[in-house]
Amino acid sequence: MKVISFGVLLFALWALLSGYFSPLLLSLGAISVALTLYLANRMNVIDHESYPLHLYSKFPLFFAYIMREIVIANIDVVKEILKIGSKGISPQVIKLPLPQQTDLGRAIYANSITLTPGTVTVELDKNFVTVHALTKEGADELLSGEMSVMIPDQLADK
Amino acid sequence: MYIAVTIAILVTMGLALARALMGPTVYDRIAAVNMFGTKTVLLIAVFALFSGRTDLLDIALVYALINFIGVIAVLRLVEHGDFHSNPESRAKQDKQGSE
Amino acid sequence: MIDVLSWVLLGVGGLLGVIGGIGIHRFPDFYTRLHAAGTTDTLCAILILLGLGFQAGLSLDAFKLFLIFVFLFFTSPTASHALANAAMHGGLKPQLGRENGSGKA
Amino acid sequence: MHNLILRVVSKVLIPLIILFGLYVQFHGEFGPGGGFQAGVIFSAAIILYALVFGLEPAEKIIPKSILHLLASFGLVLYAGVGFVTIMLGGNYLEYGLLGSDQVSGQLIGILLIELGVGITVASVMLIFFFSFAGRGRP
Repeated sequence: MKVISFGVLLFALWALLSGYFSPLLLSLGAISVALTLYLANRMNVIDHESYPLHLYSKFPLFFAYIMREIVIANIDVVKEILKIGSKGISPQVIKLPLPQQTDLGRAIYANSITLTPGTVTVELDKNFVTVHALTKEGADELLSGEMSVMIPDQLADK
Repeated sequence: MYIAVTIAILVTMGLALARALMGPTVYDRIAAVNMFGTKTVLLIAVFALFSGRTDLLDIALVYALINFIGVIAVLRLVEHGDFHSNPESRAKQDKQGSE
Repeated sequence: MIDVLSWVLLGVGGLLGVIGGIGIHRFPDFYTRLHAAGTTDTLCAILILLGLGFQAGLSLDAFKLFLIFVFLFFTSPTASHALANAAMHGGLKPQLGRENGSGKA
Repeated sequence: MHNLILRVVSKVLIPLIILFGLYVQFHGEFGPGGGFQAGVIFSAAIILYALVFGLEPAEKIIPKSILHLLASFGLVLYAGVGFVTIMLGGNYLEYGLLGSDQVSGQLIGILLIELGVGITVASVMLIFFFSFAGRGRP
């Protein structure tokens, strides 16, 4: 079931990439999708992590949130670089608890931390994530745990 | 305006290249090269729309891909010195290495 | 109208790129430089690709730009994390603490 | 737990990369691309897998014997198309003779030739990578 819907998705991707809808190219597309599915199956990469169907409904909200965070954090880092109205950098290494239940949730959280400039995930453990922050303010904001509730994770693993 | 963006990207690439040449540590150099690669992707995308040859966007995509895989590969080489050791055994090696 | 918006996006994106480029020369150590590189990699790329997307209109080109964006959105933080992780394991210690504008950065 | 982020992201990307490589393969005559580039992209996907999940699992996906077979098969395909055109009374690689008319013949010819190039390049790239990466393995 999962494989079939993944195949449909890949075929849609093929059609959009190609932009040609002649029977020849569509059948080549079908062969390509079949080959991709076969190899992906051999590699064992199709599972709930690579293909989080159950999380799709949560992504738009998360996406809007992360975009806003990226813009805000960017302004902060740009201020630091240009030294306009900043207190100077104060690099910190902090350890945060990791409430996410699944590997996917953990990875999304860690990547969200990295995506917002000013903080970089250094180490990811089962229960903790080590973060290098550019400023104390950035570290404090992460410690408040506001981002972690936004991560689409709760539904994972059923 | 395309010209202005192109110049801005080229200046950034120059700065990244300078860091890659100066960079005190090897990680600085890799980070700078990674940044250089991302800027190249943007440069190709800008040029594709500027010249109207939008099939170049495929190449931008390929470049993004190769850049990522290249950085991962170089990092592995720097970290392990080879490609065949098992990634999971790294924890042990780190302990030995940091002593 | 859309033209103006797309030029503004492209301009801001390019400017952010240059600022990030300055950042990787101003910041004192590897980890802080990684933040500066991260700035340009994320928002600069997003803005420029969005601006180009407005130029391309609703077409297959816009889809390809979107694909590049998705790809960068996944890979750029992953590469940053891999770099930071490798540096930490390689024994590179970050400089910590507040550095009160000593002027030498 | 090591490389968790890398693992998750690679899982998402690898199928897309493979499909993209095949797209480049079959659109050689419509845009930039063709056999060589497609072969490289395709092998890059497998190399990414090898980097993240280890060399041995990657070698299991496409066994070495099959890789060697594919590398030669691509070459045979390329040369074979050329010889078939000679058999049909034309020059080496004169595609026009392959179909009922000039245009469809050329389409078939180019597709087959690019396929041959792509298969050979992908498998030779992987053979290179596996033999270099495996050097000094106990």
